[in-house]
Amino acid sequence: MINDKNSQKISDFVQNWARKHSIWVLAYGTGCGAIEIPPTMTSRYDAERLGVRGAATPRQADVLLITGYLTTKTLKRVIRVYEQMQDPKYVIGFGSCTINGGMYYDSYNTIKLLDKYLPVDVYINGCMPRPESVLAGFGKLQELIAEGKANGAKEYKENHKYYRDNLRKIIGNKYEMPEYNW
Amino acid sequence: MSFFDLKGTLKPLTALKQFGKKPHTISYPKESTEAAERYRGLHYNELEECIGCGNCSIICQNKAIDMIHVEGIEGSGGDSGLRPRVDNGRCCWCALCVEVCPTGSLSLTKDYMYVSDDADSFLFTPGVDNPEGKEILSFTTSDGVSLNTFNRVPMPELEGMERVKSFAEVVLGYNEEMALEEASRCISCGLCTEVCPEHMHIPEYINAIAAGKNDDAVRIIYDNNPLPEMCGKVCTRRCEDVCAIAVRGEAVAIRWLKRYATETAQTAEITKEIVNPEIKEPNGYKVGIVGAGPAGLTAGYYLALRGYDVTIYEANAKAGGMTMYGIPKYRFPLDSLDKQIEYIEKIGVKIKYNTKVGKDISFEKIYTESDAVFMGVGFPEAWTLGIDGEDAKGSMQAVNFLHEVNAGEKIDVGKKVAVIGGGNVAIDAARVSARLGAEVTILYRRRVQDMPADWEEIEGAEQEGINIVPQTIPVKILTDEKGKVKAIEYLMAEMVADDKGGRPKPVAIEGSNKVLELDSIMGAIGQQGDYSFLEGDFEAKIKVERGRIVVDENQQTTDPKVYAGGDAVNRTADAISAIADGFKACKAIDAALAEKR
Amino acid sequence: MKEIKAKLIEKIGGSFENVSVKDHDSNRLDFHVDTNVIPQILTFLKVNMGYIHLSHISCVDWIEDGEFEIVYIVWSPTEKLKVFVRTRISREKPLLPNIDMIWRQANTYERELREMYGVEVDGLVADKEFLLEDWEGMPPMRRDFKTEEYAQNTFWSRDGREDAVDVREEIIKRSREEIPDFAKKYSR
Amino acid sequence: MREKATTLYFGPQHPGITGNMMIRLKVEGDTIVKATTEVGYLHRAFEKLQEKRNWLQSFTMMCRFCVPETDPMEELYARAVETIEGREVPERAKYIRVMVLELARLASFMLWYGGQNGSLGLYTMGQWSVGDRNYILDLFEELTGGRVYHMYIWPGGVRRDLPKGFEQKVIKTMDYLEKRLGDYDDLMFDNAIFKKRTQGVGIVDKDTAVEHGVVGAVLRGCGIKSDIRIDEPYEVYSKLDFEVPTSEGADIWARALVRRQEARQSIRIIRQVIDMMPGGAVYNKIPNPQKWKLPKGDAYVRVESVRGEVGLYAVSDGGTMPRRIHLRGAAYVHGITLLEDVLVGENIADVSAIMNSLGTCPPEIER
Repeated sequence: MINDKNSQKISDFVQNWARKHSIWVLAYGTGCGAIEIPPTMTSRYDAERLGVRGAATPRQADVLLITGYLTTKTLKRVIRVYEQMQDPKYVIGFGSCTINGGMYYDSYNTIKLLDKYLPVDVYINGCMPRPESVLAGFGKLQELIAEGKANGAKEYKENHKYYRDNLRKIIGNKYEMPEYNW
Repeated sequence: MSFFDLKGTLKPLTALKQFGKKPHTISYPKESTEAAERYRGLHYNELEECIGCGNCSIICQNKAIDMIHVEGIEGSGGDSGLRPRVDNGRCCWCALCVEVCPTGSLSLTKDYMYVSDDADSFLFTPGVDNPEGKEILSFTTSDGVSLNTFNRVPMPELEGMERVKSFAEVVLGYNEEMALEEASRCISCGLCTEVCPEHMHIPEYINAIAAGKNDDAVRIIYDNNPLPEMCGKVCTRRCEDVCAIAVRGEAVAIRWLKRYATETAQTAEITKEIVNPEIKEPNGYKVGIVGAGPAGLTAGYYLALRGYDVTIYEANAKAGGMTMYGIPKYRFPLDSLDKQIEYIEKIGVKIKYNTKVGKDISFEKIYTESDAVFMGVGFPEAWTLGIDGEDAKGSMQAVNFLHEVNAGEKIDVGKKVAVIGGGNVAIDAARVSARLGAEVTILYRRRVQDMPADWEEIEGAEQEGINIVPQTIPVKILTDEKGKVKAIEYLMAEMVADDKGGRPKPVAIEGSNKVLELDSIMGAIGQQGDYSFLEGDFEAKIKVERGRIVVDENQQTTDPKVYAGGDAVNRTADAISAIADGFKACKAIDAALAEKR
Repeated sequence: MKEIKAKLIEKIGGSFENVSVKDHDSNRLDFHVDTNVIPQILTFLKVNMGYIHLSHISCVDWIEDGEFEIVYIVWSPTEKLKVFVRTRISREKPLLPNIDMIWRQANTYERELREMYGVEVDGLVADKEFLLEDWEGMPPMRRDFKTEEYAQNTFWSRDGREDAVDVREEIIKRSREEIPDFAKKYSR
Repeated sequence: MREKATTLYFGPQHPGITGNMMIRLKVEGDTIVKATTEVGYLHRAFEKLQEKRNWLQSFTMMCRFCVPETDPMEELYARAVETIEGREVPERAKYIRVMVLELARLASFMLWYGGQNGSLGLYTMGQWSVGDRNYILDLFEELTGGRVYHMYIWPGGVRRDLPKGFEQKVIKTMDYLEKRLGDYDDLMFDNAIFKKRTQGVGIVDKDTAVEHGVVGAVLRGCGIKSDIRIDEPYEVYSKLDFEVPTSEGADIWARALVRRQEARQSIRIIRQVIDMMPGGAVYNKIPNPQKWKLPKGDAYVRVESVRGEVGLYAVSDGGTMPRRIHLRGAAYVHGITLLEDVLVGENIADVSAIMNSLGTCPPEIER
């Protein structure tokens, strides 16, 4: 029964349904977008209605919210944080600067394309995105989870070398990155 | 403070009074607040209004806006055919692009939702990708808040009634401060260069003026126009019609800026020093040019720079053609012209004055002596009105009148003058007559707004007290017993729409005859060519159709050795087209002779 | 305000050599001084004149002159006057005296100067790295550091915008205008 | 017996830290013996980028210097440019600017209410004040077109005039907030936990304050009456009637009291400004931005933000682009050396509260 193809689907469906309704976001204010997170989480927009809530540590979190540009210095920490997170995990790119550099397209200290370093599941456009946009982003992520299409983590595992090489190109060899450990 | 603070423990419990109140949560996605009236959301572009000037892409500090070809939009004069596309991975919604849009076609909408799992999907062509955006426009620009300066720096001019006292130049010219201010209005899109027959480098020289580098401006101007001071004063300036700023405001005063730049080089010597053109070693070829008008002078100047031995044959005592003899001196003073001719002669162009081809020298001689011939003969002969009494004393052609006035002859036009026609020549003749002390009336067949003359000229004429009577058709000229003009009889006309979609036609109203008493009458309804110098074989070899010499796109006539340009060739009948013809002919002659080398 | 300024000019002029003064209309007074007297002059201002608040330290790269200009801005809450103390140091071997014993916060400014401009501060005790990490090469705030070039060479940018057309070039192409080279620098 | 010293990395990923920065704490037991800040996680080189943008383009970057309170930065830039160029600002624009600045202060206070309490585990406050802050942001949205990044105050005035009926909306919101501030008092200032956690913690005394160049509420919290709006009045502050509150305790509690008063003063100023606002233009048009040149010169302008004095040093070399834009945020002083000194001897649990109280804002430090 368990090995039956059909039941596999059902279990996936149930799992995804459950995951969809409990999205814990890592409270890591990476960029300036972090300023719209408190309004999203508090009473006006109350993201917790949708099962979105903050988590203090990477181990407990499902979603890594990249709120805007990443400096090279933050990038290293973000990758470490991402690798510490447990499966299933998703990445949301928040704001224009995660898509193509945004305002900082010619800055010497910020990365421009987030998807070169992390598998991004959903992008939210805006500078800054409104809380409604953020909620729409979470909605999109929930949709993808329910459809089983949010496979960023699997992608990262499979293309780990690609992501790590891109990271190395930016941060050089001085900075110690621990081996991927899960 | 005691260990147990009773008040401090109980007071926070007052928070409970919020319990049961209506929450101020917006339960998105079930309900959603509409963005504010001014919200800066995604872009929308009114594709029809946009002229593709690219000012939005220039102001964008994030390089988020590209100009791209959009299906279904073909550019023509005044429209580059390009439309902005926004990279939403770069945009920061500052809306500066909206504030600088000269046409006001670009705006932001209330729509802000753009969520996708595909990072490559954030390129967005406003107007094409969101045609529905028109309904939810929010952050728009109006004339009042735009960053463009829509008002031109006013040109100082002589007072209307002061002007008619003398032939002093009416337009006084910008000073440095005014020129800088006016030049800084330019958004350097370059749309103007396309409609300029000569494709002058307009944004470049305006930017040079704005940067305070007048010398560079002069050099850029002289790159393809050897008579810029003339153009700076009397050009028909089609560039200003398509100016991006002109969509919602007054065009950048391109003509006045050119005038300002050229006037900073006060004499021919200084001009030569500044322009410092590279003159090639003589290459041994000879080029003969018939007519020292704008076309001939341009061809001569650039051929001389390329090392040709150039001789221009001019029938009159002075070079310049119609710009010398057709344009009154209050518009284009003699010293300006002299300065330009002197400069061209300094480059090595030889001008033989008072040498009428066909009379003083035969065309054949020039043809055989030269390796190439350029004809810039123009339209010296006026069209006649074709009504009774036209050959009476006191009836003359405006072109001839202007010619004689400019040549320094004294003409008595009497107290009352009527000019028939609505072109620049008519206005010029009228304004000159006013300066000779006459009371002038212009009779024109169509309405004032149909007059082909520059609106500035018409306005100037009105300021000078010239009476314009539109919708009139002259019937006959009445003479007195001595055979002198006494009056003109004309009919009033009404405008009748043309069935074929052309411009409305004036149709005479029966019985509306009126008589205007006058001392002189001038016809200014057009000119034609005089090709009598083409004798013998040349009559057959050089084809003339409908009064114009036939040329190909290289200005080459049906005789491969002969080139032509100017009024005798093109219909636009303005100096800048003549200059363009001369420049094109120069390049063609150079290319043809280089092949022979 | 005038008397305060006059008094200050007299005091500073009397105590230090090579001081040039520039007065402004507002509540601002500029002194241009030699680099080596910076600590003394700032101490004098703080201790004797009541300019107890160090508002700002900034550096401007005048690459044409081959010099950095260092600006110290101090403020007196009693006299309501901003005093700018300026000095110039060479770009080749930029060396500044340390002033973090006068104001502890100056330490941060000096760290940033060292990192962003490569200005050495004599006797500064602080971590070498401040804002940047593992940075190699030219200090980034120097004007000859080309940030756009660096960003292009170091980071990726997204494909898909290659079909962009320059408006001016499109017009030139259509009208077959020929812009001479010397004019091109004025094109947009 | 001394306990063994341990190094504790506080941040950059830590829910209690204000923004993205790190403090290396050397602790013995629960007590901090040494604190070293490490910043640079948010350094995106604005000042470098602005040197490559023209005078109008770089204006759009200003609001991004400090995210919680964006308008003072725009005000600084506008005023620096106006000082260098000698550009006049219409009277109405000045009033609108003051209104916007005070609204921004108020919004920032609301965020601080949430942050300060959140750092002590009192989360209800954050739900209230951050929720109520949205009403101010709604006003901003209506006025400027953006919730967070307004890009509204620009050289020569403000970008757009007030929308119709905006004044009434502001008054209505102020009425509401005034009522809510009373509720906050019940929840926060009368709260025994808040008092116990803040009194005597994070002391910045007068001497330290002067030595560190401390500004704003932190300085007023130790009894020194200093406020740029009084000391060096800009726009129309000299015509307005408001108080600069001070407090003596020099600890977190004292600073909280100061801010509590200041929020009320902001409401008072906004009411006055709306009463006094004249008519007329709001914007003294700048020339074509492509060719807009400023004369050679420099200017240092200051503005009072919630965190204290923020200064901007702008240098023009006579060209179309700034030679140098250098922002000095209040957090630049508070967030590094002062924080390092104040944290010594404190408890680990109080680090977050002290950071909030000092107004540490990493984007402003790093720019």
